[in-house]
Amino acid sequence: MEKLVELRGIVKRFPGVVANDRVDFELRRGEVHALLGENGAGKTTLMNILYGLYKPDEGEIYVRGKRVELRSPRDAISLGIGMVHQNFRLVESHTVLENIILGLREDGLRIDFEKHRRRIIELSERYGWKIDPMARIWQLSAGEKQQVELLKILYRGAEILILDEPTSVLTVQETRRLFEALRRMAREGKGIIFITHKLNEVMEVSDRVTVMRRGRVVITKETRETTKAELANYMIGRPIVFGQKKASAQLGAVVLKVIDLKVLGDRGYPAVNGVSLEVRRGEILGIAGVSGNGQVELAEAIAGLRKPLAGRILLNGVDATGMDAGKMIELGVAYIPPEGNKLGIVPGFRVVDNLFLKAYRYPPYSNKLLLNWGKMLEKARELIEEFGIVTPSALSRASSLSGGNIQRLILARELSGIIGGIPRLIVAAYPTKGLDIGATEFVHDLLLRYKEMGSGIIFISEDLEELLLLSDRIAVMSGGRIRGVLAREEADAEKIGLLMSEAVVQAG
Amino acid sequence: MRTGKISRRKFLGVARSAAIAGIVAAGIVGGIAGYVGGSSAAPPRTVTTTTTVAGAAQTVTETRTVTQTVTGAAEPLKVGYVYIGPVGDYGWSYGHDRGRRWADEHFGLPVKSFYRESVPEAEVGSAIETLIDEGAKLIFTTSFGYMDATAEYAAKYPDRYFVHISGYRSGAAGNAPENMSAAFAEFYQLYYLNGLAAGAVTETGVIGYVGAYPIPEVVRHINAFVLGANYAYKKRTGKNIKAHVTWIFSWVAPDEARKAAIALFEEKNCDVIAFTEDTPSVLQVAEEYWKKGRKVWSFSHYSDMREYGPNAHLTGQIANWGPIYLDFYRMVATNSWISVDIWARIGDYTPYRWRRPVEQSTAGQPEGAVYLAPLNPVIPSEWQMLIKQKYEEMKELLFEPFSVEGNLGEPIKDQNGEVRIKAGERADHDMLWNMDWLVEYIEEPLPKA
Amino acid sequence: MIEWIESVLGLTIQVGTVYLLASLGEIYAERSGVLNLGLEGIMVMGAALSFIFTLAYGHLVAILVSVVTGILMSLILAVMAVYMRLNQTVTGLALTMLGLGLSGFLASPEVRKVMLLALNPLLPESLLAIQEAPKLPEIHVPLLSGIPIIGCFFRQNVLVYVSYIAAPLMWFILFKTRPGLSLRSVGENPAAADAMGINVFRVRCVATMISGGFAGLAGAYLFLGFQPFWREGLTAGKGFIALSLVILSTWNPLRAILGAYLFGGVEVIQYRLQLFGLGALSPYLLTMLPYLVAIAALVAVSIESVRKRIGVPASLGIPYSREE
Amino acid sequence: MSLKIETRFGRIRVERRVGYGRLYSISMTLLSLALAFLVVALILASLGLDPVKAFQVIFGVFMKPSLLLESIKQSIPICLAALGLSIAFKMNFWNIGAEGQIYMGMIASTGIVLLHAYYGFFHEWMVMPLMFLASFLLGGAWCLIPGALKARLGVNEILPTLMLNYVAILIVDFLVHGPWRDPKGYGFPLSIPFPEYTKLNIVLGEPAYTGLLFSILGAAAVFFLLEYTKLGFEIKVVGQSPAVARYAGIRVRSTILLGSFLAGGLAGIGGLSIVSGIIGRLRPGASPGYGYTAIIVAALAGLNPWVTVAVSIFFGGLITAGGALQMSMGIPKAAAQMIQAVIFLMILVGEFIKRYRIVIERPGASER
Repeated sequence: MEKLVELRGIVKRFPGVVANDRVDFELRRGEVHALLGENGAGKTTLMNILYGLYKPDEGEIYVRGKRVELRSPRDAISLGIGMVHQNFRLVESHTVLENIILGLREDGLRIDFEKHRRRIIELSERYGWKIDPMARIWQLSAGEKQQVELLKILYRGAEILILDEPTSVLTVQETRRLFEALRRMAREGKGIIFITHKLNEVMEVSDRVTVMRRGRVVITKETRETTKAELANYMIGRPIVFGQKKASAQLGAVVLKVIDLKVLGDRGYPAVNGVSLEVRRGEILGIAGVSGNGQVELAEAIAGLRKPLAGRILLNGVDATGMDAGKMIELGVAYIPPEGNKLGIVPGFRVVDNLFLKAYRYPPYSNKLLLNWGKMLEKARELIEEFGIVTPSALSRASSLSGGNIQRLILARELSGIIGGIPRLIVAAYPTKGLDIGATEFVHDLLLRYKEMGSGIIFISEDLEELLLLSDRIAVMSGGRIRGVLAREEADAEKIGLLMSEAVVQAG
Repeated sequence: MRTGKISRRKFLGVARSAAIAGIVAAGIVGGIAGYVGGSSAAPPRTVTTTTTVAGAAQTVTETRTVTQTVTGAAEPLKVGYVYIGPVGDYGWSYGHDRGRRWADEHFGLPVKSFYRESVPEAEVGSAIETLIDEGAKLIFTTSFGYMDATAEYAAKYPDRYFVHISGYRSGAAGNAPENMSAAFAEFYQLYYLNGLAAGAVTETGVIGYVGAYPIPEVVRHINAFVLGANYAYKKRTGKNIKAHVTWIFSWVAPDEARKAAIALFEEKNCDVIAFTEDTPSVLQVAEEYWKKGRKVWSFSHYSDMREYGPNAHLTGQIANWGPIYLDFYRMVATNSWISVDIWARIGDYTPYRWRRPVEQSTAGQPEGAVYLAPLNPVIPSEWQMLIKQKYEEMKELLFEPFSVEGNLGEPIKDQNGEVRIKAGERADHDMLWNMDWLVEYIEEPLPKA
Repeated sequence: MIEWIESVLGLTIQVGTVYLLASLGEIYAERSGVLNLGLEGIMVMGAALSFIFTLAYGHLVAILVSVVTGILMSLILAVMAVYMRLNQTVTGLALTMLGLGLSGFLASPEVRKVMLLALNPLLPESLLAIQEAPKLPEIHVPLLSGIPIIGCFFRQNVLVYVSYIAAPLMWFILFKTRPGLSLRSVGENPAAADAMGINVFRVRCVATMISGGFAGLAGAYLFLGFQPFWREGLTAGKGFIALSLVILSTWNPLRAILGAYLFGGVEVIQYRLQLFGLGALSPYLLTMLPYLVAIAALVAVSIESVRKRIGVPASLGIPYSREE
Repeated sequence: MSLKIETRFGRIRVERRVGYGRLYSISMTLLSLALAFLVVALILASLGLDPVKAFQVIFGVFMKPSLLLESIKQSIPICLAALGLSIAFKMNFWNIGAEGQIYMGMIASTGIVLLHAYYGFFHEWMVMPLMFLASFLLGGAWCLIPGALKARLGVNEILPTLMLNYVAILIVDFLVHGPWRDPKGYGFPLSIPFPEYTKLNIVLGEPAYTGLLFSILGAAAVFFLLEYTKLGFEIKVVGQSPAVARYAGIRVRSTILLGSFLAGGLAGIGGLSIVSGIIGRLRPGASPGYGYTAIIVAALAGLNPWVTVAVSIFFGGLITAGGALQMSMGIPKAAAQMIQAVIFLMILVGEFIKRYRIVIERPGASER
């Protein structure tokens, strides 16, 4: 079969990280090729290189056997390469038609709306979609928006389609419809690269699969010849081992009780759709699931950053529904946000400012009006020591810290008890994402220590290994709902995987 | 100044019809190159003018000898000016700068004058300080808004002399230090004469006025103008004049003046319009109507504006601040300063103070601080004679517009019919400076805000 | 009555054209995501140069020079705000200051004289010192200018006709052609446009230059087409009124026509109202009106649903960078 | 962690500079200032004027006590407004409405004087404190309008602040032409003169000293606010990232409201310093664009309150020097304005050079 794309020895370095390390990859005509890997494995970087958004530091790109140099998306588009980004790149106030023909160089200056309208309807019908070309993007559902993104590419006659985590925002039906369309496109002779970290989808739709881990390609295989378990091993890098770190589970009173919570997501539909759960003192409740299934929204609702649509949140028996972040902090909720370097710190501020980003307003660090920098600096130095934050001084800018140290800083701020003592509830969203082994260990140990000290902990992760390692119970989340809660003793990767995949099938 | 061989009008006409695009691109390139080259070679403009003593022997009297012994020829008198606007523009500040140059030229003794232009009212203090730093002995501040600051700095520097233009604070008036004088060039008499000219030529019997702000200064000008027009028109036709006023709420706003003038011309069928605005815009508009075949008239204001409307120009009021300034130069140079409150009118600062016979009248010729612009020959000769006669009479204050004599023997009434000036009365300084009523012939009420 | 309407309407068009020309360009800049606060400065430069160059070479050259200068000045803004990603507000204000200073300097009598002589050594001396230039002649369109009421639209100078053509043309380009679509997309969602291979920086740069060109043209019109008498700071805030007009027209060139004539109409009619004895209407309140209306319009378009419907440039004032 | 941003123009790449020190920052500011003066010198030289003499005149202003005092007096409203702006800009609130807020401050202080003079409200000693309070409140309220629009409705503040300038100026016009006109002022558009005890001459009877005291107090207050108070900390966090601020439990809306109020309030006191310290009554056009100059000053001072005091005195000096230049060298006022704009643009470019560095990429070579 003809090779549509071949990437040879691609290297891309970002300051401090090698995102792609001598990556080889090929795409054949007529196949759906899954590109599998955890977040941060380098999948998206690789595809951005193929789409001309980044320039590789080393390596060669061949399209249909010819060596090419891609300087911008424009070059990629002219070679028949199209990409659907994880976040839709659509102009909300424009019509479908305008979005599709944007940047198209065809006929004269004037846009022949009627011609394009007919062609768009024709094209979308071919894949069984019903799209009104004159509708405005903001009127469409997520699934329809994705169809527009695909149409944008197909309309340019692209043969090489890159889809970056296309299902993360889709309902089950929409996912199914997307897969049908993809199969059809493959039959028509196009090549499709399907970036995902969801094993089910790989098995369901792809012909071949390439697994990436830490910037390198682990293996490329025919999908038929592999299993989910095998792929999971490749993804994580070693077989899943069970709990090495046992901490006595002295369960206490209920710290957090969530009842039938519904929370609106950024895209305007409920991301959390009727979640109920309970966390006790000294308990780690792990939340497993593919990211983008409402975990972050749930965490943010508990941290007071999102107003719930419905349901209740009880903290130590106090009704905290709808309270803002400040109130939640006062009730003893510590929140470790995902992507700490974006949301968790102010890069332009000093380390001490970032350490006291929340605690500055409580005594003894301030009185009614004034800040007490002496106290803060003194405490900051202690915390830097205690949490092993590597920084020239407490007065250095946070932007000069490495990722691991930023995470330590956030942990120090959230957990050290500078805000009215040990936190009663810790909500940790992907706290080890992107960290090296040492830093990961540190986070794990820290969470276990606080568990022993009696905090209730919600631990959100995609990494089954660490979930099994730390959690007392594991709740599996998917499609905005809790699909099941397993005690650690009864939990294993297979059961969790089953719950996750069942959920995909069940989800209404 | 303007002595080109081709007349400017003619040239403009050529420019208009031929649309001189011919010189186009080459011209631009060459022009820019020429400008760059030319500008670096061009001498910097100098702001000092010095005149030799010898040339002025005729006009300067004994005081000169005193001066020479006091100040010495080597030590020129340093004079500073503060202007509210840019000197390059046509209006108020331009007029003062012309006055400065005139005074320097006519002083006859070494003088060094310098100015600061476009000084906002809040920055007049720093302007005065820099002038004093330059050694200015005498300082003129030429905007109403500078009044308080001038008084303040007069108190701070008792060894310098200050003259404030268009205000009411001076040592003479008792509300400022003794080293501060006030001066103003008053136009209302000239506006009355303008009114006579307007009444003499109007065919519709409707005249207009574009006013800057509804403040007493402008109001007395409007009233004088309308009284004059009524005098002539009623004498001509037996009917009262009709007058309309629009306000543009700005001293300098060429485009607003245009809109206001057009409204008067078209809405009320006015055919003579006077104005208080520092540009010849109203005159330009009137001239445009001439081109379209409608005979309408307007005036000069502050300087001779004939070239902006050769057909439409009737006459007008012109100020030369030079003689006023010169007077203060002399006072300082001769150490004979006394604080004064000058209100320069027709006949002031003229070498020959007495009225002349009508046939030899100087009306329409430059003299003194305020004078009449040249009269358009279109004004019937008997009315020209009347204008000249009144002009001469006003030199000796034999005639006062705001009196029964100025209104064909009738008492002057305001818009409500209230009699403001009865027989035998004349408007005094206070009445003129506080005038807040319009005469009966004006249709629109005075805006209150 | 017909005569009255013609007179008022004809003048309204003359007054409104300044705002129309200026806002047409600004609509393009803002639609691409660049707020050109240098409008006032560019306009006053256009006026000053059209004054000087008309005396030297006539109208056509003067208008061209004004437009080119406007484009060059806005290029400063484009480089600083688009490529260097400096704050657009501050840069625009600096440009306005520069324009006001430079125009006053170039048109001051001494410099003007040197410049005129260098441009055209044959100029008679009488022309070197005057403050006015010949006004653009009115062109009467045969037949059309004779129609009652409508006729006044066709007794105008050439730049007014330019604005008649430019407004619908600019609308057409913006909404019906490819470059227009690219431009709108860049202002709404530069990342989306970038992904489709559109050079965001270049589009923004060009749009800013278009706004500069039109601002230069507006300045030339203000001087040559309405009241050809030069004074320093001639524009007197008209650039900022044009800015508020852009908001009021919701970034639509066709609506800008209506808005411009509305603003123009208010200015014209207020003098007539004074003569009808309605002078009590506070002139200050009337002058405030454009600004207050613009603020109200801003509030209205910032409501999410309205914003989407109208297509308010969502990334207005936000510099774009491709972040890794 | 370093952010790298890639822009294409030709083969030149622009990189964000990371972690530069204070010394570097200061030296770059000085460098761009020097660059600005160089450009000015070139302009002057091309006009056939001697730049050396021009700079002698400019810096001579700071050597002569009387001119220095005058420069300080000019700097007070600029300084106070710029201090307010540095609060707003720290909050990422692009207030270009300081001019309008200055005017509202003038209205408020005049209002108090008139209440006292016409109706005999309050004791004499109460007038001055009340003027301060009123100008602060009204200036703040004027800035609170765009602040509230931003906090409540998400309206971008740039255009509303700009438009409200014109509204404020017209309100002053209306007042002094109408209800507040001095009955003894021969109809001229101005208020009554302020009585002696409302003048800003507490220190040594000299407005410049008193104003300098207020500038320094204002700088201290702003410094203290930003460095040592909870609100200041919150303002800075909101300015850096509203999302992080929300995460930290800061009430973003009320912070914006309070911050914009304080910013406007300081500009309002700047207005008071004009009517009470410089002019002595209210009149149209009382502030010749100090609110806009304040933007330059705040930007040039890098939002540092102490530097703001120094920079505004420097600008006060430039205003004075602009006139001195005009007299001694015959440079038109408009040219002085042009020079100010050039300095401003150069400093902006310097800001760019400070934050980014330009890497010229050799064709084919990979980075580093």
